[in-house]
Amino acid sequence: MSTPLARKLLVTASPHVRSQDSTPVIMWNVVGALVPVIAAAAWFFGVSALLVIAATALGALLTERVIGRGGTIADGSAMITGLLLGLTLPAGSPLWMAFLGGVFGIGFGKLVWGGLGQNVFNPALVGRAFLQAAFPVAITTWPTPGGAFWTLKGDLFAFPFTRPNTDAITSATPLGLLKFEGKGTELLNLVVGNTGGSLGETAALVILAGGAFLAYKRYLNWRIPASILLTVAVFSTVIHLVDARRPDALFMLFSGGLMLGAVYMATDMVTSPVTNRGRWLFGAGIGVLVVVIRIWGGLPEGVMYAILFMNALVPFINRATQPRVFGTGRQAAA
Amino acid sequence: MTAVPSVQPVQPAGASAFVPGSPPPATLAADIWRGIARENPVLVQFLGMCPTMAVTNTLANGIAMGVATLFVLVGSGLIVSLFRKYIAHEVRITSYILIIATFVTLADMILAATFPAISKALGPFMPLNVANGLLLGRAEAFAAKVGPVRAVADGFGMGMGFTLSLVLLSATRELLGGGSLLNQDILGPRFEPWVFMVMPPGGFLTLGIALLGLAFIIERRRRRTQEAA
Amino acid sequence: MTATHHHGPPAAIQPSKSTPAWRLLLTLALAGAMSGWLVVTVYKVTLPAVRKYAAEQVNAAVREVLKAPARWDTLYLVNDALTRTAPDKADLADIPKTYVGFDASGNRLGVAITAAEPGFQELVTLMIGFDPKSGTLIGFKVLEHKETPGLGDKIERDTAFGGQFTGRVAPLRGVKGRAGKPPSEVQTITGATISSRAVIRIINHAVARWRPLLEAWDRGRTQ
Amino acid sequence: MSNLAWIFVSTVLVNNFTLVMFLGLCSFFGVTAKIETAWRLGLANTFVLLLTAVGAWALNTYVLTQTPFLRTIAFIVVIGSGVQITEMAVKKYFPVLFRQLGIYLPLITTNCAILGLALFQTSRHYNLAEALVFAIGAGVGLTLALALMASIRERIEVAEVPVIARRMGLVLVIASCLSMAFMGFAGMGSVP
Amino acid sequence: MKLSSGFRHGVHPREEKELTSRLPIRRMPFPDEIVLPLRQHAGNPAKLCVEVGDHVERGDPVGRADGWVSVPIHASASGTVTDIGWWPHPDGSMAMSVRIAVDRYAPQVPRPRMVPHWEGLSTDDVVRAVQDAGVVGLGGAAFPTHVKLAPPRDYAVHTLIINGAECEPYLTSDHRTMAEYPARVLFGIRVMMHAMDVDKCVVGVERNKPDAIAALRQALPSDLAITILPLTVKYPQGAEKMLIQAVTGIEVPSGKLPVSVGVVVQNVGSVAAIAEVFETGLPLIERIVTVSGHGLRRPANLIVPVGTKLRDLLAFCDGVTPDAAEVIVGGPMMGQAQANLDAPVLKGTTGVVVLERHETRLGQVYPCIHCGRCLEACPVFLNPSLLGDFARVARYDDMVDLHLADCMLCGSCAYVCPSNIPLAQLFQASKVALRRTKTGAA
Ligand SMILES: Cc1cc2nc3c(=O)[nH]c(=O)nc-3n(C[C@H](O)[C@H](O)[C@H](O)COP(=O)(O)O)c2cc1C
Ligand SMILES: Cc1cc2nc3c(=O)[nH]c(=O)nc-3n(C[C@H](O)[C@H](O)[C@H](O)COP(=O)(O)O)c2cc1C
Ligand SMILES: Cc1cc2nc3c(=O)[nH]c(=O)nc-3n(C[C@H](O)[C@H](O)[C@H](O)COP(=O)(O)O)c2cc1C
Ligand SMILES: Cc1cc2nc3c(=O)[nH]c(=O)nc-3n(C[C@H](O)[C@H](O)[C@H](O)CO)c2cc1C
Ligand code: SF4
Ligand code: SF4
Ligand code: SF4
Ligand code: SF4
Ligand code: FES
Repeated sequence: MSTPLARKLLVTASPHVRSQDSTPVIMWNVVGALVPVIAAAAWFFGVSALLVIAATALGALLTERVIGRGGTIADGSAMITGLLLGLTLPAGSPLWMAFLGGVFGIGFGKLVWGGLGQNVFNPALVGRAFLQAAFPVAITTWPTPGGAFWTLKGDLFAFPFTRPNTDAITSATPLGLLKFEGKGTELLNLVVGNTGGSLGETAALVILAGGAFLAYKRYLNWRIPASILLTVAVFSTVIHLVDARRPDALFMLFSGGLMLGAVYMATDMVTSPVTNRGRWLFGAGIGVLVVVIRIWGGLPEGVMYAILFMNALVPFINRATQPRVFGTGRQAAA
Repeated sequence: MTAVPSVQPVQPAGASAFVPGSPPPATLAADIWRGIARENPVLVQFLGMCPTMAVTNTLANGIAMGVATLFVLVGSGLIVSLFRKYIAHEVRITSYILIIATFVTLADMILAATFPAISKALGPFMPLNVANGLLLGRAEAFAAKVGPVRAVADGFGMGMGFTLSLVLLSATRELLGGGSLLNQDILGPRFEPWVFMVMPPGGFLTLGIALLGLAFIIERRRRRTQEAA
Repeated sequence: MTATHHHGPPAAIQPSKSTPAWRLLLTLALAGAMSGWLVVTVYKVTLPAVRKYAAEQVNAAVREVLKAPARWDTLYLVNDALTRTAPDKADLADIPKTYVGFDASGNRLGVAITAAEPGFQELVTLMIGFDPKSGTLIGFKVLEHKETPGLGDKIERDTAFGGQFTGRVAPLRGVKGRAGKPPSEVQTITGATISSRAVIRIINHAVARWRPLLEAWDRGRTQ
Repeated sequence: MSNLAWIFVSTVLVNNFTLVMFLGLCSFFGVTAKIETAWRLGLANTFVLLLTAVGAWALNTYVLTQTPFLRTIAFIVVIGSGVQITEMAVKKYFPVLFRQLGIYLPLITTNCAILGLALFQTSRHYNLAEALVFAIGAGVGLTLALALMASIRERIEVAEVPVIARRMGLVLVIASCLSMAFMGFAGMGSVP
Repeated sequence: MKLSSGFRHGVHPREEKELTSRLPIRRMPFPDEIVLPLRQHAGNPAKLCVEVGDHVERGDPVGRADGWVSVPIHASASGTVTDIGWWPHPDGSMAMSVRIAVDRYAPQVPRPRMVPHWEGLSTDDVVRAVQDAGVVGLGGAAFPTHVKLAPPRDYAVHTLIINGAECEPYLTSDHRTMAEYPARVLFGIRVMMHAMDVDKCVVGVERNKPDAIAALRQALPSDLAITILPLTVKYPQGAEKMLIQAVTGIEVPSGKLPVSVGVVVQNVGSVAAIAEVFETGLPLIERIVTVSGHGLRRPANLIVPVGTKLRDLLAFCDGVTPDAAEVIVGGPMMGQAQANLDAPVLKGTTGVVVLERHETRLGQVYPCIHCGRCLEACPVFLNPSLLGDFARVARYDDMVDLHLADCMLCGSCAYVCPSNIPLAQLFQASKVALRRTKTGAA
């Protein structure tokens, strides 16, 4: 009788099979889901959008390549960081700033922590928070959407480390208009995204569609966006009812970076809780902070800071919402 | 308390009295250099973090705080060392604090009289230096156990180490954060300042980067010697 | 202090019996006395310079916000009323006061007061010069602030912003874009709306608070 | 916003004692490896901060009216002995509490948050009520920062942190990120 | 009937049961050689009672029980003992084994024996008969069955649960047993209920075996309180604690045995083996094994003599495909990968699965991305992500605080982990390390 297996046998520990999803598959699917969002940004802001996003992505990928352990670009997470960072910037950002943001986000938001999976704060938002603190004027100068595709929306090619010329046509964001001038914005424009703002805050419907796809594939946990959007809606409705000058829930939901943040950034599993109860809490915390900062804070928009603040609380939340181990609770005694 | 064992270590006659528990004998240069390099108060011991972070947003503030601290270190070191035999063990901490607070107050008043603008910019952080763990630490661990010359040398070394660290941090922060040094424009009018650097997170980050750089150098040297071995 | 265990050196060099209490007290008393003497001496030496600097600061500020008065009086706010006599306190800096400025011919130009309220980050302290009769502003100066360099600190450095206050009448209203005709409108700084609004708010509150006090003072003098 | 409320919100969030004002950093970096320790240190600190607020207010109002230049010395001596007395009193009357917090009390003497509270409360001319709210805000802010730092450090203990960042480098990056997260509260209370 | 018929969490691996679920059980011919390890069950290994050169008949003992938690081992074919020595064991170690050259011309009839009449026997006699027949749990753990039949006196057993879940992918041996021999299963239950004096029995069967459920229901006797309970299809539905919760709603307390809540769980195969003892008097010398997998040419459900080498078993199924990479004894979730195909089928071998390369877990391991999927999978609500982190840095004491002891190594966490972290393996190693330090310290 011949040996049925002439080759060497594979010996691994159990379990010997695994589910289909792997980390790179998840990451690259998120990248795929971001493509329509980027396309929408390009539709509104023209080639500037593509250039800014390319610069952040380049900064992120190069840093991952140079400082990170070898071969980690292929897992796709640095690509997400780069793309998302780009989507949070205004169309007119000088490319050197965008690039620097990518370097900073990956360098100090991810690699010093040990790379993929080890960081506590969302790397894209660390990069964005750095840029906003370093260059508050340039990062809050919002070009007006529209115009020819090839028109640059600002001094994109400002020489590295020099001050950009600010002569592009800019317009305040809906939140800025509301906070500083007490003016509202037409809801239709908000939903369609035809307003001033960062590249990714202008396409709420596209973002929602991408989120629905990822939630369906279970690549993101639907509880986080659901919790954030629900909290913002309820909280702002209450405030609107108490004081009618305050914006209503629809305005709150569709203005600013809330959609992008809720769907793509708060859902980063590395920087969000691992338990479902924790995810509800995390989302609710973000929702409350967003409304508080938008209404009582000094800044017109608070999504970034809300997410970063709740990121800091994640280890805490994880501890507090640890599930009850089987056979250790009340029912166990029964 | 148990009686002191009667068998005391015999001191070699004429040699400087070496008390067990006190710092080992060293040359003056070594006493000074220790504070600057191997036991740098900021970069190695992480002492006096609050003044370090709070005042290093401009070079002038950094220098002022550094020099004032140097003055306090030397002065309090000298006094503590001179009176070390007379300060009873039980009240020594209180006495040290008193001595340090006196010198800090002096430094504060002198700064206010000579560089009022800097004094105003430092605000309460100048008197806060009293709580700087570095000062009490040197008094307790060094000055109280050695002669005045060594105490002064140590205070000078630590003060220099502190000042140099502050200069490094504040120069970086002012240069990137404002394009200038000592309020003199360096990087030109076209430079876009990184406001981040002069804000609180920039303070933490600058020190963080300094520590990362230091650790990188040390690690590389360790690898080299390992490879050589 | 009992023998502290936290800082104790090795047992070998600890004193074999504890020091008597009187010696401890004496040590501390001596140290305290010496420290006190030293501090007082240096205080006396440096005091003139410090006083001079503080006075210069105030002089410069008053001169700026009242547009170079020939002389001015200082009034102190004690028990909710203005008085010319300074209360008996070493640190007069703590006491709210107003400087009443006059021109060479003795006509009152206006009064200068200081006021502080939250800005974008921390308290913003202003000195404000205005005419208590009409509420018309003469000028203001930022004495202290912690606003963001490059943004909020424009309230101090942006001359276009600072220059538009003279002649405006409180209460002021900040508007974005070009300020309109009404004498109460002031244009805020783009990118520092919050800080500029804080300045306007501080001015409005301060004028509202001090005008009745000064009117009462005026009435008291005319009677 | 009322003055007391602003003082509280400002001290906890906008100008967080540790992350924005840079006070109490030694314990922020030194005693935050474990979360329980951080809680207790925060509690002990809040307690001493409250005592200090009252003490400093009393000194300013009744003792130092003519000699402001002796403030620093008076504060530090009073705080130092105050902590000692508190330690002894707590040890004697609340032995359980002492076992929980006692070892942190001496640490607090050389913590500049305490002296800083006294000095800031003086330079801002706070009255007693304001000083107390300031102290509570400072304590809450300090505890929040300590607890956040500790919980993050517990997590990175099992992370694959690069060698060069392992000792203190990463801790400062964390402090920087936390400080950035708190920047979102800037301007809070200054907008009507 | 209890409404709840599932547990929370768990995973849904691809079942792959259609490969064999409709194939009737066939008998495999005797191989040329039989290898019988003396350690085939939980507890003490059997004590050798033959010598090299001895001739044994089918059913003769080659090893005797060594104490209470132990059972004898019987020859599964007539032949001559050619060697007694170390031989590869399916668990990856070497074990003392008896090799028997099968007598090609023997009739393979067991010696004449008494068939005990169960109704007349006392509980103790039933238990002894079951032990003497070498019956162990056939669900995989191979725990001596007679021990479960005689629970300590201070526990009152109120329910007997028969485990017909068979939640592991590929495996269909219990399924086929229930579908083809329902009467034997029910007879075994009758004996057990009699011996243990319980009056309630529930047979839990996953819903994906409708023919088994129907067959059992059809054969249900009217005089016994036996319920057939369809269960949610989910892994690890067959794990004892999960099954008990699904059937009774009771959570077995952490660190306790099922008997502490008055429940005893027995696998259907084990019950059928008990039935056989009292039907034929034969000891446990052969069992039903599912041989399956895409890497196998002709999957089958086979009655296999215990001691048949895997090599012979696979050869009988026409061998493996060119892409076959991994041979697993047991199911793919908890089974053991084999390095040496000379290892024999044991009493506890439920199946042999051959995986092709692309089905295995080969591939890069990524860092934990804290996606939380493992927490949602873990049937005992542990935090495998954090446990994995601790295991990596050898912080075993922290793992104990996180209830490592409650981990049953079911592998659900590792199955779902997108970063391909071998969590179950890490936990197994940590348990071993902890045990070592504990015994080392004692
Ligand atoms: C955007 C979105 C919202 C959802 N909302 C809910 C919901 O509110 N409640 C719910 O039970 N399932 C909801 N689902 C379905 C879940 O994807 C999924 O069925 C559920 O998480 C199963 O969880 P379990 O395995 O813990 O039972 C939603 C799915 C998506 C994509
Ligand atoms: C890092 C940072 C610092 C800021 N500093 C200030 C400031 O000092 N003063 C201020 O009024 N606004 C400050 N802002 C607030 C924004 O610039 C805000 O959008 C602006 O006040 C709105 O004015 P605009 O509507 O004219 O652009 C800061 C924002 C950031 C991100
Ligand atoms: C994760 C896991 C899955 C299991 N799956 C099954 C199963 O599908 N069928 C089964 O009979 N036993 C299964 N078992 C074993 C049972 O927990 C239990 O040991 C067995 O049913 C007891 O019966 P026995 O002693 O007759 O084998 C499983 C155990 C574990 C830990
Ligand atoms: C659903 C999802 C959302 C993500 N969101 C972000 C994000 O907001 N920012 C980011 O830098 N990386 C994001 N990533 C990528 C990756 O998780 C992140 O870089 C890790 O934090 C790196 O350790 C996301 C990944 C997924 C799967
Ligand atoms: S002897 Fe028994 S087993 Fe062998 S063929 Fe005849 S009946 Fe079958
Ligand atoms: S997991 Fe536990 S019960 Fe299951 S086979 Fe392993 S040791 Fe036995
Ligand atoms: S192997 Fe352990 S930790 Fe993983 S799912 Fe199973 S019981 Fe939970
Ligand atoms: S499933 Fe894997 S990657 Fe996800 S949390 Fe668990 S261990 Fe981490
Ligand atoms: S210097 Fe502030 S606590 Fe040490």
